[in-house]
Parts: sequence; C-alpha cells; structure tokens
Amino acid sequence: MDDLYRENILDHYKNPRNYGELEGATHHYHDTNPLCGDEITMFLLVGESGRIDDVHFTGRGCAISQASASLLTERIKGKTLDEVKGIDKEAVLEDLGITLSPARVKCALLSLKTLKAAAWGLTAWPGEEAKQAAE
Amino acid sequence: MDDLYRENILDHYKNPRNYGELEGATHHYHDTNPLCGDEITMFLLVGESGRIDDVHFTGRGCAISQASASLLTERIKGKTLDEVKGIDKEAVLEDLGITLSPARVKCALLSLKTLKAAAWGLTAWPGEEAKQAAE
Amino acid sequence: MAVTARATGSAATLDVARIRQDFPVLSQTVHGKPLVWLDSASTSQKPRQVLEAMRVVYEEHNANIHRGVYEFSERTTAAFEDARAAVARFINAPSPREVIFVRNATEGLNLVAYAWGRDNLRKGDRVVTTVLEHHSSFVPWQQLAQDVGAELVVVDIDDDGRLRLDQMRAELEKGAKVLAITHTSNGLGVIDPVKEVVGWAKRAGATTIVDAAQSAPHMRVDVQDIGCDFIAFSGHKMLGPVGSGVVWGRAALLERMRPFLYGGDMISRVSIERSDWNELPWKFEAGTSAYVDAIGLGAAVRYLEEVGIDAIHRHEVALVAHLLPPLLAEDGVTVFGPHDTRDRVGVVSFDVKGIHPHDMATLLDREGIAVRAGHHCNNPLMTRLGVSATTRASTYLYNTNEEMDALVAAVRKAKKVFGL
Amino acid sequence: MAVTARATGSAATLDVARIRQDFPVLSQTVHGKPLVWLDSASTSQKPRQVLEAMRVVYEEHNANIHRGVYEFSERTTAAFEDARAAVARFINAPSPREVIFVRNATEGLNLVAYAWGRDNLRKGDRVVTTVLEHHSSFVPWQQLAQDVGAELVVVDIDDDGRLRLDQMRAELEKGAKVLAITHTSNGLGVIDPVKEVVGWAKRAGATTIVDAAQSAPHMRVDVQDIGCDFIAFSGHKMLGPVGSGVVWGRAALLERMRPFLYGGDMISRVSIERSDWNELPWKFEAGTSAYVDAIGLGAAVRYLEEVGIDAIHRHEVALVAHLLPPLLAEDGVTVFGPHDTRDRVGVVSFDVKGIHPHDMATLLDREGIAVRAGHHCNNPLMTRLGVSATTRASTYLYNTNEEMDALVAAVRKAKKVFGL
Ligand SMILES: Cc1ncc(COP(=O)(O)O)c(C=O)c1O
Ligand SMILES: Cc1ncc(COP(=O)(O)O)c(C=O)c1O
Repeated sequence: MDDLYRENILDHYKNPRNYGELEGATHHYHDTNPLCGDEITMFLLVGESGRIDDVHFTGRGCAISQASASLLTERIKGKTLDEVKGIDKEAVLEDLGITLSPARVKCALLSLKTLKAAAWGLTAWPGEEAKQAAE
Repeated sequence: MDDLYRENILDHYKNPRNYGELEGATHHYHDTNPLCGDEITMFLLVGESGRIDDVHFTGRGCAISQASASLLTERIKGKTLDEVKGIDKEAVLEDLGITLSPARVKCALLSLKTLKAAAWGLTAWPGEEAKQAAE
Repeated sequence: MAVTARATGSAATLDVARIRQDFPVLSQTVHGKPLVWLDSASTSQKPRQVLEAMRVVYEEHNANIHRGVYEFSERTTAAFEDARAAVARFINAPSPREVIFVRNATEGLNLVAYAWGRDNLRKGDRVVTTVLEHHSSFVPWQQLAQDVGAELVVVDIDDDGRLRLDQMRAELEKGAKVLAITHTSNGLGVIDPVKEVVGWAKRAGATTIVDAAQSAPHMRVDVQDIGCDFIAFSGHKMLGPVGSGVVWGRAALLERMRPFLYGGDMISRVSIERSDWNELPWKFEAGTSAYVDAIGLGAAVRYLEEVGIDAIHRHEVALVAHLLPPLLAEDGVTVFGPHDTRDRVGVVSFDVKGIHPHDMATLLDREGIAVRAGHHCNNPLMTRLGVSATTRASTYLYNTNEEMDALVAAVRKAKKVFGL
Repeated sequence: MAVTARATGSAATLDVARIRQDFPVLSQTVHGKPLVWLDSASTSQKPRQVLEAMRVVYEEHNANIHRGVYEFSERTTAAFEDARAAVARFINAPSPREVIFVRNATEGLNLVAYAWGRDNLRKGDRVVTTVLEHHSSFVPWQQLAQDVGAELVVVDIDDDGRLRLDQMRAELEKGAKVLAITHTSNGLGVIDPVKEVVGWAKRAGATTIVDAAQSAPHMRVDVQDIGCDFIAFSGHKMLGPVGSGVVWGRAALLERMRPFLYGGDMISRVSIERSDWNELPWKFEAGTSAYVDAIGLGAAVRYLEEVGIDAIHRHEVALVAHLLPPLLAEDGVTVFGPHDTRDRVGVVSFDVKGIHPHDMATLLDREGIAVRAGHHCNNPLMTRLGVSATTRASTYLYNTNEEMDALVAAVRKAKKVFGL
C-alpha cells in the first residue's frame, strides 16, 4: 500500500461529500489545472447570516484533487466568506495528511484556488473576463 | 618568423602587382568577405583576340587576401575568359604556397571568387541585382 | 485486438544490454527501485558518446564559432559544421545548407510560420492540419490563420486513432495553401502516411510542413522521399542534448524567405539604412548558436546510425507487441490508438478505469517507472478522445521486454491500491 | 592618455590562481604555447562547477521539466526553477516570473521586437538607438521600423568612443516610442550611463530595452536601479553554457504582450478554435526549454556571486590599466575607445598600422593568444570609426597581468614578422 493513497483519501475520492451542483448557489466558480485536466466547480450558498449555509462541488480529476475538494467542503460549512478567504494552503495539506511533491501539490490546491475565487465573487480570472467578453 | 607570412606573400602584400583601377575595363566586379571586411575589385580588359590584355585590382584587407589577388593578376594575363573560369582554388592556394586554416582559406579565395564573377560578366551576385534595382 | 507478430523476430538485432551500458542515467534508482524510463517521447536519455562530445568542446577547445580565425574557433566551427553534415545525411537532405539549427522542434515550426507564413498566408487561404497535431505544430498556424483571416481545416481520425485519409484527401482537393502534419502522433503512436498526404497537398499547390519530432528519433525519415517543403525535430528526443533541434527546408524556399531572428552571424553587411543577409543556413541562425548542443546532436545522430534506425524501429514495435496483449487483458484498461503494430511507434497511451492518469503516474513512479500523465500537449486530440488526460508509456532503443512486464505488474499493483 | 590608477589596487581581491584551477580549458596549449584566452567578450570559458551541474542532470535525473509527476521530472524542474530564481536575484528582478529563459541575448532582443514591438510600433514613431549597438540590438529595430514606417534615430559617439549624451538627450526630448541601447559596447568597452538615458526615455514615454550582453557578465546589473522595461543577456558570455540566455521584462508589460513562440508549455488550454496562454514566465517559453543549459547558467551565476561581481569588474579594469600604457606606447598602435579606465570594461580594440586585424589574430594565435579580429557584429560602429575591422582583446576574471604582457610581446613580434 502506498502511503500517498491512504484509506481516508481514497474514501473521499470514491465517495465525495457534498458532490453535485447546487441550485440557487449565491457563488460559484470553475477552474482547471491545465497540466492534467483536473476540474473543480465550487458552489456556495451564503445565507442572510453571512454564513455558508451549503456548499457543493463537482469535478473530475485525480484522487488528490477530488479528495481535497471533498475535504474542503466539510471544513467550510457554516463559515463566513471572510473566514474562507483566510484559509491557507497548509490547512488543506494538513486535512489531506500526506506529503506531496510540488507537481501534486498543484492538484491538492486546485480546490482551494477555486473556492477562494468563488468566495471573492469572481466569475472568471481577472483579465479573462475581458477576453471572454470580447468574443 | 612565421611560415604563414613568407617573404613572397609579404612582398606581394606590400608591393601589390597590377594595383589600381583600370580605365576602359570590359569587365569588373567587387566583392567583400563580410567576416573581416576584406574587399577586392577586379578589372579586366578583354581585347579583340578574346584574351585578357590587362588586369588590375584594388582592395584592402589582410595580407593573405591582397597577396592572393596580386598573385592572381600575374597568373591570368593573356588568358581567355574561359581559361579564367576554369581556374580552381587549388591553383590559388598553390601560388600562395602555404597551408591555411579554413577561416583563412576564405581570405585567400576572395580574389578568385571576385575574378570569376567578373569573367562571367556579373555586376552583382545573382539575386542581389534585383534587390539593388528595387531600391 | 491480436498483436501482429510481424516485427517481433527482428528485435534480436539490437544488443540492448550493451546499449544500456552507454546510458549512465539508466543505472539510477528511484524510490529504491531500478529506473524504468518510459518517457522517451517527452525526452530521451543520452549516451556517454554524446556527453563526451560535449565535454570535449567545453574542456578542450571551447570558442565561439564562425567568427574567430584562431585555432579553438576553427576546431569548434569544424565540429559544428560536421554535426550539420551528419544531420543532413541522417534525413537525406540534398544539402547541409538546408539544415538550420534551432532550439527544438517548436522553434523550427514557429520559424516556418513566421518567416514563410507571415509573408505568404492570406485572407481566405486554407490551412489544412490534423487533430493529431502537437500544440507546437497546431498553434502557430491557428494563430497565424486568425491573424490574417485564413481558414483552419482540422482533419479527424477514425476510431482506431488513424488519420481519416478520405477526409484529408477531400479537404486537400478543395485547395490548400498550407499542410501542417505530424509524421507520428506523440499521443497515440500512429504513423501518418505523410508521403501520400504530401503528394496530395503538392497537387493542391500547398506548402507542406512535417512535424518529425516523434518520427526522426525512432524511424527512417527521408525528406526527399517524403517530398515535403519543411521538416522540424528536436535533438533531445533522439539522444541529443536539450537546446538542439533542426528545421530543414528546401533551399529554394529558404532563399526567398525573410530571416526570422535578426542579429549577429545572420548578416553579411549592416549599414544604418539597410542590412543584407548571410547565405544559407546562417541566414536563419542569429546570434551565438547553441554550438555545443548541436555538436552533441551530431554525436547522437552518429550513434543512431551505428545502431541502425530501422533496427531501432523494429525493436520498439516488438516492445509494443510484447506490452499490448497483457495490458489489454487487464480489466478496466483502455488503450487509445491502434491495438495492432501496423504503422506504429513505441507510444502506448492508456487509461485505467477508476484511476486518474495523474495518480497512475505517481503510483508507477513509486515502482521506479517514469511515464507521462496529462494531455501531452495534445488538447484537441484529448477532446476528440473524450478524455482530459491519458497515461503514456513510450519506448526507445534502451528499453526491454522485462521493463514492459514491470509496467504491467505495476499497473496491477496500482489497481490494488485503489481497491479495483 | 594616462591610465588612472583608480582600480589597480583592488585587483588583489581576486585569487586568480585559484579561479584558474576551476577552468579545465585554461590548461590547454595552442601551437605548443599555453592558451591565453582573450576572447571572453565573444564567449567565456566555463568553470567545473557549471559543467558539473549539467553533468548531474544528464547522468543522474534527466527528465523533461514541468510536465512530469514522477521523481526525475520533479527534481529537474526544481533545479530549473532554482536557476531562474538565481538569475532573478543576480539582476535584482522584482520576481522570477519576469525572467524568461531564451537561447541567447539575440533571441531575447528579438522576442521583445516581435512580441512587444509588432503590436506597438506605428508609422511615424521614433526608435532611438546608438551607433554602439551590436547587430542583435540594432537590426531587429531597423527591420521593424522599416516594416511599419517608423523612424530610426541613431545617436553618435564622440571621438573618445563615448555616447554623445547631449545628442541622446535632445533626440529623446523630441519624443520616442522605443529606446534600444547597449549597456556596454562590445566593440569599445565603454559603459553607457543607461540609468540616466533610460530616465530621459521614460520621460518621453518610450519603452526601454537594454542590451546587457556585455555588462551582466562583468559588472553589477540591477534592473530596478536602471529602471528599464526589458533587458537581455547571454549565459555563454558569463561562465554559463551556450544555449542559455535571459530576457527580463516588467510583468505588467509581459502580461499584456502576445506570446512569441507558440507550442507546448506556453499554453493553458487549446481548442480547435482558440488558445489560452500559460502564466508568466512560461507564456514565453514554448517547447522544451534548454533546461540543462539554464541549470548551468544558474550555477554560473552562483559562481559569479561567490567571487563577487564588483571584484570581477575591478579586476578587469586593473587588467586594462596594466595593458593600455605599453600597448599605446607601441609605434603604429591605435586603440579605439577611451584610453583611460573610467566607465570601462575589459574590452580593448586596437589596430596596428600595416597589419590587418586578421593577420594579427593569426600571428597572435601562433603565440597561443586567442583574440577576435573583425567587425564584432558592429558594422555601423566600424563605419563610424572608419575601419573595416579591429583586433579585440577582451578579459575576464581568469586573466592575469602576465597575459597582458604576453599580448604586448606578441604584438611586437607580429610587427617584426611584417618588417615594421
Ligand atoms: C553587446 C552585445 N549584444 C548582443 C550580443 C549577442 O549575443 P549572442 O550572440 O549570445 O546572442 C553580443 C555578443 O556578441 C554583444 O556583445
Ligand atoms: C509531435 C511533437 N511535435 C512537437 C513537439 C515539440 O517538441 P519540443 O518541445 O522539443 O519543441 C513534440 C514534443 O513533445 C512532439 O511530440
């Protein structure tokens, strides 16, 4: 057994929590890791209280990227957007509980990158919006 | 003393034979070696007989290029243009009587290249004429 | 699905054990396991002979080429131009004047798009290419076509991954200004019948550019036989160093083209008002060439010639023939591209259901096996195959049947880790 | 004509004897004489540390960068990006993202002309440059100006070979879209006050490109202090391998620019219809980088930092101070450029009446001394000086006063051969 693919990670990969689109999401963002084609979309529902009442994700890709998205959704429920913006990458890597090489760290952090973009209310990366609009 | 710079070559360099422009030349051509800036112009006077009645050259550059031009003018007086077109580079290198490295061979052969172009009646390298005309 | 036995017999002609001794890196270990290098389509390893040729320059007569009249410069220049002659012979170019040293296939293909394409492609012209192209062969023409308003026609593959020749022919018959085609797919390992396709393109009056990055290292590439106008490939994929690459073009075209990069060495004369260009090939080699890398590529080409490029091709096909049956027999394995060995080189792209290629590559790495996972700079092909990435094992002259077995065993082990 | 003693004293800070032990090639002989390498302005020799850094990659963990998730690729990628960080630190770049690896200064300068220039230079714009430029800095702008109908303004030098600052200032005050200026002249060894000139150009709203090919190896180059927009230099002139070079640019500009070469790695996504570009710096590094050469350059930069770039500069100025008096004292010798050591690097161009530079270089070679003879890719400067070629001796950290003496002795001997 390879310690990179611990029970916990494979479980989140095979049985992702909070998976699926979220109707009525107040925030959502889609991003990809061009190197390997990993994709994540994050959906947030922020209620009157300013807290995340619900969070879903969809995506495809490697076990690391999908498990980390699943773990992340568990971590943020009930948090405020400001709290989400403050999550650092160490927290995500800690949740995974494994040591990753630089290329695989990118897989692990795609979900956080996507989540933060959603939390900031982006719909596309700065600069891309103009590009898309121009087409 | 360096055997590359034999008495004979330095003599031709310092006292070039047939040096100067040739009034009324029937053929002339100018060429340069861009690597070092060597320049040679060859002037031919071909008489009724079809033979080279007179040949002059002008130029500047290294001892090898100028001495070889001087030696070449001595070699071709009285020859026909066809004979000139048939001179090969070995003949020029033999006249010089030294062994040259590839870079210096170019110096030695500039005079022959220029002479042949003159003998063929060129006024510029093929391709260059159009370019010059276009300006 | 049966693997043809065609090439298996001749594999014995390569003395792989001896060859492996020439490659220092192959005796390294990874995660405690002996290295199994199955990523040669990305970059090959280098034999001692190549490294030694480079060492000799740096330690014994390093000097800038062309511009010096002293001994070191003459020696280095001679070695550099010898390398050019070796490359010309290797691809059967009519003249070394037509062989231009560049960094890699990518630069070579861009050189053609810039120095030929920008002055020749016009609004409404048709650029015909294929869905098998590497980004380096595809994107320069995609961008230029967009810039000038030309039409980009992308010919499809069939379900086996082979080029749709019917479609290609029909598109070329409609007329084309440019054909940009890969000789061998780095994603699927299929060989395109470039000679035939180039013939059609010529009849349409098109200028033809062949991307030989994956063919020149692995099989005979004869530019005169193919009949194309330009060809490009990378030294680092064919036992040479990084930083060495080649674009070959017909002299008649190269002479009419504007230069690409401007600067030292590519010039015959500069005044404030105008510049005149040097002769071929130097017109296209601006600035200080990576002359040591080019000399390394010369040594690589000589090494390949000594081993024999046809024998190398047969050996690699035999490796594929050895690998495919057990790999295809594994539950959940999809192999992209043809399942036989006809018109094929040693590239095997596959997927294992339930394991993302990235995870597969990581798990194989733990077994010492280096394979590539990703889109292989082949986005349009991935889209066509309906996947975002594949796992790709690619072979070369130094690989063995035992390494193929190790790959299959490691795939099995990966499935176990994932509980499949 | 007196050589200032200014820098002589501090030369002792360099332990040249120890440094020379790091350079294997310096123990070679030429025509039976110990090699005296005085052509570093053309290309420098390489220390063991650089060759070793490259050997380690090829023999111990060679793999293509960025695209692999296995161990070798991770190690090579890390070494490559470390080299980028080292270069960024060396030139005090605000971020390694702004450091783009290219083949050489020539490619870097062309990249700017293509990727920035083509989209920004317009008919009637003024491009201000100098008669000191190397062809690689001059010709890209000359050609682009001709293509778009821009005006090319070439600022002159004074009789000492120093840039006419009065003229430069006046021309920039008239307005300029581009300033292309060399930091240090490879023909005369003078340092241009680029910080001052860039300041004037910025006030005129110009985009500023500095050719640091001859400065980065020999003196402190701080891109933030200079304040320019782009800078380019070659690794092979600064102890690094051929095939390595750098163009640095401000992120804000690089981000707005179109890519230069298209292909693998510089892309984030490709569909048949469109392509999106990768982030900086990879947007400008298409295809397989010469990653081993870049890693070699990283080692070179670390070597230079360890010795100390200011100490190197002082050492070279001291060599010039040692060489100039006896050289100038020789009958028939003309030294081009300043005869003092103010704002100077270790380049000494000279002529001996009655001996063509080509002959001089050949005769010096017989004494083991490698110098350059020719126009040094400086045609406009040669025209300005009224010569077709010069003999150029150029120094580096490994040269000694004894070698300067050997040069003067060999010049004397050459005069004897020519009966002068
Ligand atoms: C001032 C200057 N700029 C540019 C270059 C071009 O360098 P490279 O040939 O390495 O591209 C040189 C080198 O000769 C130079 O001296
Ligand atoms: C078919 C094909 N074309 C072009 C390239 C580009 O080669 P390089 O990255 O050496 O420029 C590659 C290499 O990945 C390739 O496989």
